[in-house]
Amino acid sequence: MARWGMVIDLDRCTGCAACEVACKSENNVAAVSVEQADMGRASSWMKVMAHVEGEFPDTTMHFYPRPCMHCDNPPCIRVCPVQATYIDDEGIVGQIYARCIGCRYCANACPYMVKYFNWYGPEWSEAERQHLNPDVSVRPAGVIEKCTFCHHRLQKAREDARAEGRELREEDYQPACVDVCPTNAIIFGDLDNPSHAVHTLKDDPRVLRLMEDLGTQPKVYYLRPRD
Amino acid sequence: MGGTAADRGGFVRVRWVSGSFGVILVAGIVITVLVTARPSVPQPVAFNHRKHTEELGLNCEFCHVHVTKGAHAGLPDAQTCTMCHQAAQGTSAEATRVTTLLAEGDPLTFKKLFRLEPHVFYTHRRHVGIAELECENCHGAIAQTVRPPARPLVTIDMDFCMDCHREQGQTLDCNACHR
Amino acid sequence: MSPSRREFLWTMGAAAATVALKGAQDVFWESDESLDVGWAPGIEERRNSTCLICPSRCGIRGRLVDGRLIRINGNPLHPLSRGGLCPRGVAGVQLLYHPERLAGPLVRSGPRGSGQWETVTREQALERIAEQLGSLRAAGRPEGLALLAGYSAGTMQDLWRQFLHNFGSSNYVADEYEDGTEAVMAVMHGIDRRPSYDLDRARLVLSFGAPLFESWWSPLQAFVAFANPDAEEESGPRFVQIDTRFSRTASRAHEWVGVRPGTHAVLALGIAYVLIRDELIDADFVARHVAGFEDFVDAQGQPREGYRSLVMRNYRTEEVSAITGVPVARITALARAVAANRPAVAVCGTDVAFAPNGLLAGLAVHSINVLMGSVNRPGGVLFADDAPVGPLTSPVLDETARAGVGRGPIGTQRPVFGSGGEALRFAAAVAGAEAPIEALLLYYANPIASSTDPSVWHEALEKIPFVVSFSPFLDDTARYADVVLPDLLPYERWQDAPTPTSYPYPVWGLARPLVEPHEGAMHTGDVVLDLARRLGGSVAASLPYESFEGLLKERTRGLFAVRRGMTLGGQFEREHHRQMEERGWWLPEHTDFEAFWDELVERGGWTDLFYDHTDPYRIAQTDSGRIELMPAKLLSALAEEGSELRPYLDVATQTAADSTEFSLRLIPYRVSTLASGTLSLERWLAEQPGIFPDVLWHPWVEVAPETAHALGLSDDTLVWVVAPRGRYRARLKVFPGTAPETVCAPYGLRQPDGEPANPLRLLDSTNDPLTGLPSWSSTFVRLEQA
Amino acid sequence: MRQAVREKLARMSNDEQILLRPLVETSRSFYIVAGLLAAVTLWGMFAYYLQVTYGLGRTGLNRPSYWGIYIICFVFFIGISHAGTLISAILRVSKAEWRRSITRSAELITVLVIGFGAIQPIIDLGRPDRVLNVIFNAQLRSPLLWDVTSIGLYFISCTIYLYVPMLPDLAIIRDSGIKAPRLYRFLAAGYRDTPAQRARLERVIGVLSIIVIPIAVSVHTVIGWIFAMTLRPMWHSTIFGPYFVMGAIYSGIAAILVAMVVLRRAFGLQQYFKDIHFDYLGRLLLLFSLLWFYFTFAEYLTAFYGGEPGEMRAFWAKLTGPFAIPFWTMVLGCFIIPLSLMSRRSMRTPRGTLIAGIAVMIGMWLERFNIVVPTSVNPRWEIESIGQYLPSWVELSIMAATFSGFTLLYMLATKFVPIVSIWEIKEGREHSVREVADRVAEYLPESA
Repeated sequence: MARWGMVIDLDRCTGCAACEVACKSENNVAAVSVEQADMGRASSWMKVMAHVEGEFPDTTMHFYPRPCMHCDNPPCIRVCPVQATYIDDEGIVGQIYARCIGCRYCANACPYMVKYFNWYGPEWSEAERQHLNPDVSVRPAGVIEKCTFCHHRLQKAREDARAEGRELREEDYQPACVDVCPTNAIIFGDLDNPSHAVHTLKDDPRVLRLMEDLGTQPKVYYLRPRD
Repeated sequence: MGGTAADRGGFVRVRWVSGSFGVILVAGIVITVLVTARPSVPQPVAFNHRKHTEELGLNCEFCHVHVTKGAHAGLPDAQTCTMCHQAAQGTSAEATRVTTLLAEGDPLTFKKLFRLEPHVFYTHRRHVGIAELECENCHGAIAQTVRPPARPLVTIDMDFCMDCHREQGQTLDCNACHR
Repeated sequence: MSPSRREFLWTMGAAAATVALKGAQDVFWESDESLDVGWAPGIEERRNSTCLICPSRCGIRGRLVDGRLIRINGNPLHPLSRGGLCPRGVAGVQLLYHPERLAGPLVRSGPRGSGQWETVTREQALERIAEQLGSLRAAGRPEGLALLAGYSAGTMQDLWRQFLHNFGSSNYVADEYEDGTEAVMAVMHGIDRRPSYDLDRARLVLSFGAPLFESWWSPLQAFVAFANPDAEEESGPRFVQIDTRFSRTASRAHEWVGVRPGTHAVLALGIAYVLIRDELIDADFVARHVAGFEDFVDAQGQPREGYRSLVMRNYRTEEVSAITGVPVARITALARAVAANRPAVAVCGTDVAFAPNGLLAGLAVHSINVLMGSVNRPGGVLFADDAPVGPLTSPVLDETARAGVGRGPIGTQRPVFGSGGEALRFAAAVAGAEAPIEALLLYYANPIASSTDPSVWHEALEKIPFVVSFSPFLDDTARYADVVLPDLLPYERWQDAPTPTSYPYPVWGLARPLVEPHEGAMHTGDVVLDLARRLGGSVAASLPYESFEGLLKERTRGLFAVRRGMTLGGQFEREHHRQMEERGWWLPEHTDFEAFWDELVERGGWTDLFYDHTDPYRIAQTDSGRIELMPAKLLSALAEEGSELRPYLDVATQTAADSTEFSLRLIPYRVSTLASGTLSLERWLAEQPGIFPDVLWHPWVEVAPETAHALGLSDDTLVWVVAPRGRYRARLKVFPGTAPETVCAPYGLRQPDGEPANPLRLLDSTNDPLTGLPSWSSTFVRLEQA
Repeated sequence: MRQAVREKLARMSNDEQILLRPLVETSRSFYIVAGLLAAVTLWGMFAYYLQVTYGLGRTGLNRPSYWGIYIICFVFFIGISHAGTLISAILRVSKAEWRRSITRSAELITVLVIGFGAIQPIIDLGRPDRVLNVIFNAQLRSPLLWDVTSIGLYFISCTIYLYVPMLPDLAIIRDSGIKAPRLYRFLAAGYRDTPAQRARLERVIGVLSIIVIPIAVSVHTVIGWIFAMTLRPMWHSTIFGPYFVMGAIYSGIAAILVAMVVLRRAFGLQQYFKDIHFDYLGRLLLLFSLLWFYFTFAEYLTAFYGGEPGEMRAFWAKLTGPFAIPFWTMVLGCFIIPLSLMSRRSMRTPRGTLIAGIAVMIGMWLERFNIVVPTSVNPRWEIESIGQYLPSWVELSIMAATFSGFTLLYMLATKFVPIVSIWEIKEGREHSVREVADRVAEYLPESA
């Protein structure tokens, strides 16, 4: 059984945010209005966070692209009263929108703040609906949503592999953010498969996991900047 | 509240209680039916499945062209019908009507009969194209119908899917169908 | 059992509850079905094309489901972008399916700018334009037609030029992204072309304020070099960013050198000083290809100081340190790094040239490349070729056209070098009634929003009786048009998309329709061809093409015939082709043109990854045949103008605040997500225009913590940015990376209500007299709480 | 009041006359107040209608402050609910005779307030239409589900615990025939106050009062655990269970005191709510103010001493940051005011306890606020930006409606049941004086 994970090289990330937009495009994440954004209600399953240190002219800034960590021990799934969020056999933490009651307990339980709530229904104009991805649902108002490692792509890739009668290859299943990254800062694959790049990278001495001390065992690894 | 004690007291009118329970029950059924019932699906022409499949020997893919490669099987368009129905086929009034409609340039938009909830992601490609399931597994004897059914012949709900998945040893992962 | 009152009430209640519940299902939580996801039947395909959103022209691969464009991804075959893409490219789907897109051509029905329009057919719009243009020619005044064109390199530009030329007008006015390097090359190398930078093979990239990772010519080119996907172990070039602002590029470069505004060139010469002093320059290259390094005697027999003497005398590290604020040790270390990491390439950014004396500053920066011999060598500055597409039909001029062209372009005052600031000069000339322009066509230009001086444009538009916009959106300038004939959006139209000159190899990307074109819009290329047919005469004769697609295909024959290059291919194919070409081979893959064309369309373009480093004409085409460090043309031009300016002396472009009222230096910069600076259309981008600071939708300005503290302003306050020329509103963001006493202001943003929030409008009107480019870093502002 | 009723009432005992009068006699000011409260409640219902129609976006909630007023009110109301049952049960078990006149009003508070508390999380749901998923797809690891279970149990047992001791009074009303004979015939459920029935009743009450205590403790423990089970700074704390229970009882006592003062005034019950009651309850309040301080101090000291950066962000936000005003108001309301007032005997009067009670209620509401909001807006990861939370008018309206709805129902309840237990008073007069004398005699050493 695969165990999907991600390695993000902070030395390579230039903070261009292509991953953010690619994620929104892939997963039908609607932009909210100005007023809503001002209230802090914008959603971005993948979010590039900036970490600034020091004052001019000795400032440093690093960008942390932050998807769902897909923890092996996710605090969010334990608290969900209706099993709307769960971890599957391959380590992907899923969110079942059709079951979610919108209590936002998981959002509070997640120390990484990767759960987003649909305060209103998504605002897509008639024209914009044309570009919605038919593989991913459009979440209604009142439910939590989050990064799924583009799980639908895994489904498709597996389907293709099966149709062609072959094994799933590393490059078959890559989330949208990984696909688009112009500097290849995000690497994705099966952590348990020695032929996948992430398998070796996760043991790199530069590796850092966010809030590892909480015992959540995130499957998103960061490679610390070298300097 | 205190029902048994009250009965023991023998002063509560049975009619009162049973009457209101009856009303609640009826209302409940009405609500359930109204909320869950699906409207009947009208089709542009009275398509006879049996004639096309059994008698003419057309296979399903002939009209449902995407059945092995698309998410949805696809419904025939006017072009498909025109292949044969440009001239009237047979003597039935409906066949004549089809020819007339086609001549008038009616697009003959057939409507989906089997609809899944919008949060269910099903693909024919996976089930028919790859796993090679039979159509009647899910659609019942649709190929034998002589007129368009107003409602699905098989109720496809989550239990229906799950039973088969369990039997076939397929994934039971929520993400496989909901996303 | 007859129904009691109670039972009746119960029934009524149940009925009401049912209705409410049904209502709730329909209204309260919109059912997903209404959003039309999971539609039938979902047949997918992927098609390659090219992104037309910014000059970078990256390769894209569209994912189409039932003819809808669902996703835009990178095309891995494209040699420049290699499957990567920037957020703007990805957000293209929102551009295509934008709700504000015009549904069809519009003709003004009320007074100008009143917003009253009449919807017309394409035929009517074309008729109207043809009629107006025809009357110009009939009156013998074809030069009364002008075109203001945004970045449109490739066949569209050629087509417009040919159209105007044959019509009889020389008024092709460019309103594009500029960085002033064109003039630098023209002066030093005698080559009138923007330089290319071979970032992939450089070992050190010394960027002087060039926003490589943000809004440069091609951020993807820089990303690819930064990530260095070809090398297995070896890391990519070392990026050193010399910048006044702690930009995103600065933050991610391997090293950031913060300099005082306007002192980039001084630092460059300080580095040159160390290189010369420590004998680290490429003496061989300098001896063979460079003139003006040593003292010399000019044509008039006057002894002149050479570059070496000027630098050695004036740019000792201590002095440079005092001017730039960079410690002496750092300057020395930088110079040593340049020498140690050869090939090193210095990239000149807009901050350098967009200043008073910008050209001289640009020369100083580029002189590092010359000293290090990083010219026409792998990893250095190159002069690339254009893709060898076939020419347009040779023009035939009739009498009217010849007369019109003979009267030349309007606008009297042209800069000595380059063509910077052309659009604004044009507007000023029109506004000043020096030149009667009867008809103006706007092609991907929106000067009302993007210009540094919209008021001049307002005046100019007042004076022009007939204005046509081809914008697909009713943008700020299109509002003042008489006719709007919307162009097709990218992904709907055919267009060739050559990569910008910053990329060293010609890549002729092809954008092709991915989706069905919108019926209300029309490809402007087809409009031009149609207009030519309607106008008849020499105009029609010179553009005998059926459609723009046909025209493109016709020109592609040039690529087929040239016996070089390849259609886009994977990494292995690219390398194979390059090595074969290096050895003088060409692999004929297609016997007939149709097959070549089909493959070109399928793969998304053509490229030739071979660069001839032995060609001496790629080093210098000056009269002396050498790279001129003390350019003769420049010296004579300065002498002619009686200017006091001297190269390598007057390079500091910093001016001091002349009043206490306006004491903060304004540093405008271009936001990467909105690099066109004119439109903020896609909601995904408008929501998050910058990554840092984390501001959604609103324009902002950045100041240092101590500056904010001194002003008594806190983070997120709404402020007015006030300059003598005007003011605009923005959010204040306190950012520790900002230099004290400066205000970094992104441009290209809009207020949430759509009003442009453009710091460029505040710029004082100083500009470089030699290049005509406006000055950026000489404006001072103050902040007021709004 | 109709003549017939008046005559019937006149035939009854003194206690019954006083205590049953409110059932049949309603003053004009009652109508005015009830009307106002009903208006506020309707307004809140309208606000909720808007929220349901358009989504939770109508609230001031956002990311990262996912929880706000509703959850604060939830914790607060469930806390108040400890007023009743727990106190009356403890007093009953410990045979505190002075309890007799206050148990009914306290238990009534409990039952009503649990209802209003329990709907808060449902109001807070993004998809209230799916609330039954909590049952259909129950996930027993979730503290929210523990909560559903324990609140459900608590509500049922409290309702029984309210109803069963009410039976003799209901029978009295039924027998007097002063009001809605059919209703009281139904409610009294055939209770005839025979010695056998009385004995069985007393036994049931005795058992119930013991059962109710652990359930009540569990309810608020579990509510504390909702927060404590997450990894959020200042929530992830083992003290939360007992701290919440203690706080709940504290606010409960305050609520009873306020209710008693109001009832005493409104229905002229000076004979039943005597100074001694206020004195005793005041002492209890004093005790709990000290306990509150101890728990709060322990909680904050632990957080401060650990000095974990994530915790400190929330910690300083409360003590000196943007939440300093609610924090120090809370300290004032929960500690300084009740301590300084209740430590003096002269202030343990109806007026003094009213002031202290109101202060404690406000303080305890703010305590819930200080638990929910500052942690919400201060994410653990320091590069995440700090959030803001400003409740919208919809939330405030719904909160106002909850308070007014509760008060309204409480007022209405006084029109249907005697607010002081008639039979217990009667029993006190008839048996207890003797019984207590006997019992006290038992404690004492035999006189030589």
